[in-house]
Amino acid sequence: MKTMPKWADVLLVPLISLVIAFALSALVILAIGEDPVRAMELMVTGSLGSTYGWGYTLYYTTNFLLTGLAVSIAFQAKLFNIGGEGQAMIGGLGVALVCLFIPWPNWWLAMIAAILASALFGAMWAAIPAWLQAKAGSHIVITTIMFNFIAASLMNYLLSHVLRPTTSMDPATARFDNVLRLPRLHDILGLVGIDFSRSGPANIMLFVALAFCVLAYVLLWRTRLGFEIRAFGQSEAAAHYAGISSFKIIMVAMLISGALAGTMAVNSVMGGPQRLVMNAVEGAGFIGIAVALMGRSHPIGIIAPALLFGFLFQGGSELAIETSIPRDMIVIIQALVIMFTGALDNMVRRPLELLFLALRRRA
Amino acid sequence: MDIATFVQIFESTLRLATPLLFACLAGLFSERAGIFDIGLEGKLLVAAFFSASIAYVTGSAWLGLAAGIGASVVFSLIHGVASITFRGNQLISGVAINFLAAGMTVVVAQSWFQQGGRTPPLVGDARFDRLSLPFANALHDVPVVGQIYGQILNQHSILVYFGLLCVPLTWWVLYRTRFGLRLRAVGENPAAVDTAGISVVRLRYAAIVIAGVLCGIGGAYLSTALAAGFVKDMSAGRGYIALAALIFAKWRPWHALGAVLLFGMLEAIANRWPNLDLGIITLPNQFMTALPYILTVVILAGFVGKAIPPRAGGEPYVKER
Amino acid sequence: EPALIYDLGGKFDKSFNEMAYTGAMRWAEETGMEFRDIELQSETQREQAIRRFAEAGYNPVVMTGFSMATPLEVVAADYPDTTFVIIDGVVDLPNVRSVLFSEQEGSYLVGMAAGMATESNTVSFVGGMDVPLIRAFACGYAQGAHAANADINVIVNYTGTTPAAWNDPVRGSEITAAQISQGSDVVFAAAGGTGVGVLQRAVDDGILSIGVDSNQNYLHPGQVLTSMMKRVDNAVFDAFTAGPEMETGVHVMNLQSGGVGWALDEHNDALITQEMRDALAAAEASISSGELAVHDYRSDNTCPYSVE
Amino acid sequence: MVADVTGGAADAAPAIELRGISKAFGPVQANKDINIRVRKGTIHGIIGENGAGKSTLMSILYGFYKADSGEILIDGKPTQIADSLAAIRAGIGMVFQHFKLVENFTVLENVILGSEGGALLKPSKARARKLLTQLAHDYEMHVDPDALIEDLSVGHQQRVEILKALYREANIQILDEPTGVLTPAEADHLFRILKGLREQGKTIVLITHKLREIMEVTDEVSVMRRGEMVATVTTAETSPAELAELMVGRKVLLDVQKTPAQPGEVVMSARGLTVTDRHGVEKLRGIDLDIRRGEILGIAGVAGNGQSELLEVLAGMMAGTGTMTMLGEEMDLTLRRDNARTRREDSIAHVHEDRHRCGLILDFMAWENVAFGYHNAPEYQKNALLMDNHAILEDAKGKIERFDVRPPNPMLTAESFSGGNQQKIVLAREIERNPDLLLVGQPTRGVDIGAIEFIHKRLIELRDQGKAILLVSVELDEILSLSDRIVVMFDGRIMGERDPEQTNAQELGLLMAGVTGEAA
Ligand SMILES: Nc1ncnc2c1ncn2[C@@H]1O[C@H](COP(=O)(O)OP(=O)(O)OP(=O)(O)O)[C@@H](O)[C@H]1O
Ligand SMILES: Nc1ncnc2c1ncn2[C@@H]1O[C@H](COP(=O)(O)OP(=O)(O)OP(=O)(O)O)[C@@H](O)[C@H]1O
Ligand SMILES: [Mg+2]
Ligand SMILES: [Mg+2]
Repeated sequence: MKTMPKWADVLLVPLISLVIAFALSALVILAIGEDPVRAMELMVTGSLGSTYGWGYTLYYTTNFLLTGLAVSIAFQAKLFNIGGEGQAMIGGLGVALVCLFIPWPNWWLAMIAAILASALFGAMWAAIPAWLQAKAGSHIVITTIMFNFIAASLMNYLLSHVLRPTTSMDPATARFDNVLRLPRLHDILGLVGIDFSRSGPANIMLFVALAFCVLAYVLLWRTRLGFEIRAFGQSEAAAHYAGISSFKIIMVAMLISGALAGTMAVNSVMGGPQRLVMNAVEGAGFIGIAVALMGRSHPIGIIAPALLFGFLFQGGSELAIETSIPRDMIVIIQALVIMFTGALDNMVRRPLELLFLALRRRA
Repeated sequence: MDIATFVQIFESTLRLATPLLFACLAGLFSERAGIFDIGLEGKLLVAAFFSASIAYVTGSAWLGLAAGIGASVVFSLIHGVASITFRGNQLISGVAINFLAAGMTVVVAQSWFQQGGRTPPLVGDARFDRLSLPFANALHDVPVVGQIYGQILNQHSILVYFGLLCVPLTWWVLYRTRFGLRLRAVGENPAAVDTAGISVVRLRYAAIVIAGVLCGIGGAYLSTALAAGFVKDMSAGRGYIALAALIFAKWRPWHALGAVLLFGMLEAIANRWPNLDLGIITLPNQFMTALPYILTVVILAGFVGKAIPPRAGGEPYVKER
Repeated sequence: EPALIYDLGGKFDKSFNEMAYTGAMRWAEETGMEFRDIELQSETQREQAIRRFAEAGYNPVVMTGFSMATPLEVVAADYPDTTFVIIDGVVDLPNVRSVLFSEQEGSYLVGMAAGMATESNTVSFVGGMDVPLIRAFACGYAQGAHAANADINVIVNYTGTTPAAWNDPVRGSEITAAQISQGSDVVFAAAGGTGVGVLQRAVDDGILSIGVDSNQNYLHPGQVLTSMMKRVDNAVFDAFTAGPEMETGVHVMNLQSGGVGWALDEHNDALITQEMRDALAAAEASISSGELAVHDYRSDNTCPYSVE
Repeated sequence: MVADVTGGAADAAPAIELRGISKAFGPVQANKDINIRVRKGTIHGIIGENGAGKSTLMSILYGFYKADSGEILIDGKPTQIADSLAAIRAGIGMVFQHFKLVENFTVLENVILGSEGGALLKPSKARARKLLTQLAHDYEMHVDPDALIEDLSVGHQQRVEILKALYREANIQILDEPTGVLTPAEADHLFRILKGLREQGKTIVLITHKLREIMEVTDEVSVMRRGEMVATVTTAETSPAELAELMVGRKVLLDVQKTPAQPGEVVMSARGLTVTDRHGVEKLRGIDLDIRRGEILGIAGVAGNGQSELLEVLAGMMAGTGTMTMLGEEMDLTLRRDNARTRREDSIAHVHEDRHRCGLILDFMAWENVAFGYHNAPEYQKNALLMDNHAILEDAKGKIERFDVRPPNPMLTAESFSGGNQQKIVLAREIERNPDLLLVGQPTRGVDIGAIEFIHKRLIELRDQGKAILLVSVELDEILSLSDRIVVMFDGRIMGERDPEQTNAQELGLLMAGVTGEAA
């Protein structure tokens, strides 16, 4: 019998962990001689106070939705994919190739092609670690770390030697054709008469990402494959008993995970600077871990944490401009969130469990 | 290629392998005790920062070293609280520690020195000097011995020699002492250790504190001996390379030395020849950078014998569910 | 109110970006006015940073580094009423001033100094990111060294091909060590923050070094031969002073206009012999007069002076 | 150090006295206010059904778990046992139900672990080696001190555990179900050792749930039921029947009502089944087996003699060699084409012996568990893409009702049901598929007596419908009362086949020990 009701486990525990993480972050801000309240105000106004801010917040949110989803799907199969970063980088390569070398007649065809290509590339990059886990039992955490670094080197090479236009000194590809510009919230919301800043890069991929969340939910809870992924994640031995192939589940879950991480690049490459630059992923692969942990690896549950991190990211940029708090402050917050919701959750859960046990004994 | 080139490459290898060696041995202690440690990178970084700052402020490299060790041990203890006391996921805790170090060093550095996340350069005693080995000068020109002893091994920081000393020391502790026996046992089957009347928690904490100390020295070496000051992200993935080396070495001390020397040499070669022309093909710099990871993946794939981690590794010791 | 965006490497890189900061501070002190600045943390932030300042009404918006060119092209078009300045890059828009330097000329001068100071007949160069801009430094340096010493050996290395190359002192130090083992006894670092490691290694191993961008002689008094000055500070100062109504288009800052030069101060006074002073002065004069043409790598992407 | 107990007055005090011990694991109350006294120099048995709390109680005494409340007295003196070190200091040794050995250490290293006697290993090892030879000689327990544990048989591993305790000079020895992994002969040897220890004045606590062993070696016996201590009696003054009644709380009806079997055609036929594990050890060595419609074939044997592997090979969970035909169709034993799922499609159902690890997904709800393994079944699908969760739920409701699962709530997670009810969920799922062959492992392990009767009835019903059932159980009584034919396995081989009407526990016991009929 569970000692704690489900809502407490799913909502209360992450929420309390989050509060602790924020409290500690506030202490850090205090310690470096800044005002946490003002910092918070700046972050809120900078990220949520204008449609310009929202444009960036939702842009980052889109990234984190996709990487969070990627981590979640793998987590559901008890696979800790920390290779989202590398998979997204390689996904970016797919986007760039599709956008640079095929003359698309319009943006939406290009977007579909880019989604497919980035998913394919991301999945490819997840395939070897997955295969090693499934066949040789090498820990996927270790192999995905290795693959992150290999991806970084590869992209580094490609961008500085292969894809860089000869006239440019930047290790980046040329800009994509203007036709390929994804419609931004300004364009989309404009259709329904909402006035939205044209600067913010949030774009149609936000809706694609949300649709992916719903699809992932359906996949996990309404299909045989999802049933098998969840069963495998809960108990490998039981899955074997049921005739579920561990090889298949590990491969499929990781391929889906890699594909989702890859599609993140459509947002950050086609939707953002419209060319592939170094490190276009900006750590979103890792933030996906925090998002998945907070959302308890539930495709719908991750939406709120993705928004939270979108807010943190944009708020952090504003903070760096307006105060002398470096943008790295949000890396600290991110670390604390991962620590408290992921590794130290027993610290919060155990007292809560005792509390609920005591309450029930009394009842 | 002439001898001078060889000498230079090996010298450089030794310097570059040293931080890897400390981190790798740190990982070895930790993982042999059953605590996975992907936070090596973060500990190196935080130690590099605190040793450089304190060395700068006090003007003493030794005080800097102490501060680096202290900072790294604190990070180890955070990992310990999460993974030993609260039985959290060791991998997640390690990831968090790496981020914490990356963010914290820059934020604190900016707050203390206002130099965009770096410390001012270290001069004089704030930095570890290079030592001359006895008779090294006399032997400098003797063939072979001179090159190895008088040139390659000579003129390094004291921390390099200490690192080399740590290898047999680690081996001895692990295989010849009571502590080592218990440490290895707790990484294989903590219940056996527990029922033998030994505290699993204390043993594991001891292991991670040792790991913290070693990482601390490695980090201090980075910023106060190899370089002269801290710059943002200066660990530059060395903690992960050390982790790769640990797997490459299959969790054994002498093999660890071999692995870090190999990886150090790859870095030295990449520095010397950014584009290594092998006649048939030219290997770009990036390939050399990625090579340690590629080699480790190859090892993991089981092409070169299987790397079996300590059996209880990564799992918190839980008696009561 | 003007704003300034520093490239990766940061405000206090002891070279390029720090020069920009110095210029801005000089302006602030002289006018008593304020300016805004931000250090970039990542590639993807570039566009956002420019946009953020333009959106908030800062004018002019000055930025350093060739990597800003592409994002600026996009943003500048969206904010036609804001004047932008890019240093080291060219953006062909009516509201953008592009400032370029003749780095090869300054490098030529310090190359001459190196060629005269060397005793081993070997000098070296550590570049940051391997791009045409830095190759122009290298090529000017080699030309100068050869001018001083016809059969000199010039070793050239770069730290990398990405912006990370600007900020890797450990690597800079190891590359310098390799160059020293190849016989170099004067090393010129044009590598941003990486240069700190190069200069440090030069001091550790007892050879001379040459700083870049700002006057770095003070970093290791008596051990830095000289510094190749690139007056980014002047470029920023000028832009801030001229304000939003400044003249746009391409501005080239060369030796003649005081845009580049070499540093002589109390820290290296003893190192620079009278002979060097005379030779350098003569070279300066003939370059300024156009009599002596220093090859610009960027003009044809080749360097006629042999480098290793 | 061991307490000095030679004083005359102290002799009267019990070696162990536990007062008011309680222990809860989360919501499970494993021990409730337990009192027990164990007299010095005796062998004291503790019996109880699975999950009664025996191991928990003794683990508390050994300092492995911490009691929520209660007191421990050793030789009459209140003793704080905060951890195993305190227990060892108080002269207590324990051989756990699940061994606590470091697999890739040598015997010697395992023995000295924790009692090295010096910071350096070399002198400690030399000293220990001498002592170990001595002990092995004294107690006829021979093991190679330099062998790796992972290379030893279970019986030998257990010896190492006992040597560990002897090496620490424990005056009180606790053995938790030591015979579960032993053949009757090995068990007898162990009992001789225990009696020898008793002669030397040591106190021994023996946990088991086998009545025969209790009657054979103990002086006194305590009975536990559902976390409580129900009685302590002198062995000589009790009977197996009385103990059984105390254990389960009511009269036990071990007889199963059934009509004679009417075996039909052969359903499944196996020839030369062989399984080699990854260490190269043969777990099955050429098993030939036929099973017919309408019969229950019981497999008897000491745990670990290949029964588990047999079930898993037949169920498609483990690869093997040999041949297997099901209803005339050849099965692929290499598992390249087959797996547990295709076997189900071939009408083989499997009740795994470990329902927690395999039979159920503890975190899934009951209704999901009802579909588990059959989630590909056409009636559970809405269309080509989606499953029909509603249909599964309705199906689960029916099964839960027919199998009297309590509470009858399909939305509860499997974890929240008691062992017996969990087993009913598994059985409902497997039996109601109407398989031609049902493989059942330990169907009543950890299940209360009421549920046992229910489960037995269902199995016989299925047989009477003309299905074939292969039953594996370590409980001889269960085998004897349910089976229509009994096959005994030992060391991966079939030792012989018996008719349950014409055999008895003694004869089967010999076969289980590897003694063939001719030799006996
Ligand atoms: N470590 C544990 N964490 C949680 N619950 C436990 C733990 N150990 C035992 N339990 C539960 O406590 C109860 C008593 O278990 P215990 O192992 O003491 O029984 P037992 O009498 O030894 O049974 P068996 O004959 O199966 O060995 C059971 O419900 C069991 O599931
Ligand atoms: N090892 C364990 N860890 C956690 N919970 C356990 C463990 N063992 C049992 N439980 C839980 O304890 C409760 C009681 O389980 P147990 O098997 O002891 O029941 P029981 O009283 O023996 O019931 P039944 O007579 O039906 O077998 C159940 O909720 C079960 O899920
Ligand atoms: Mg037990
Ligand atoms: Mg039970």
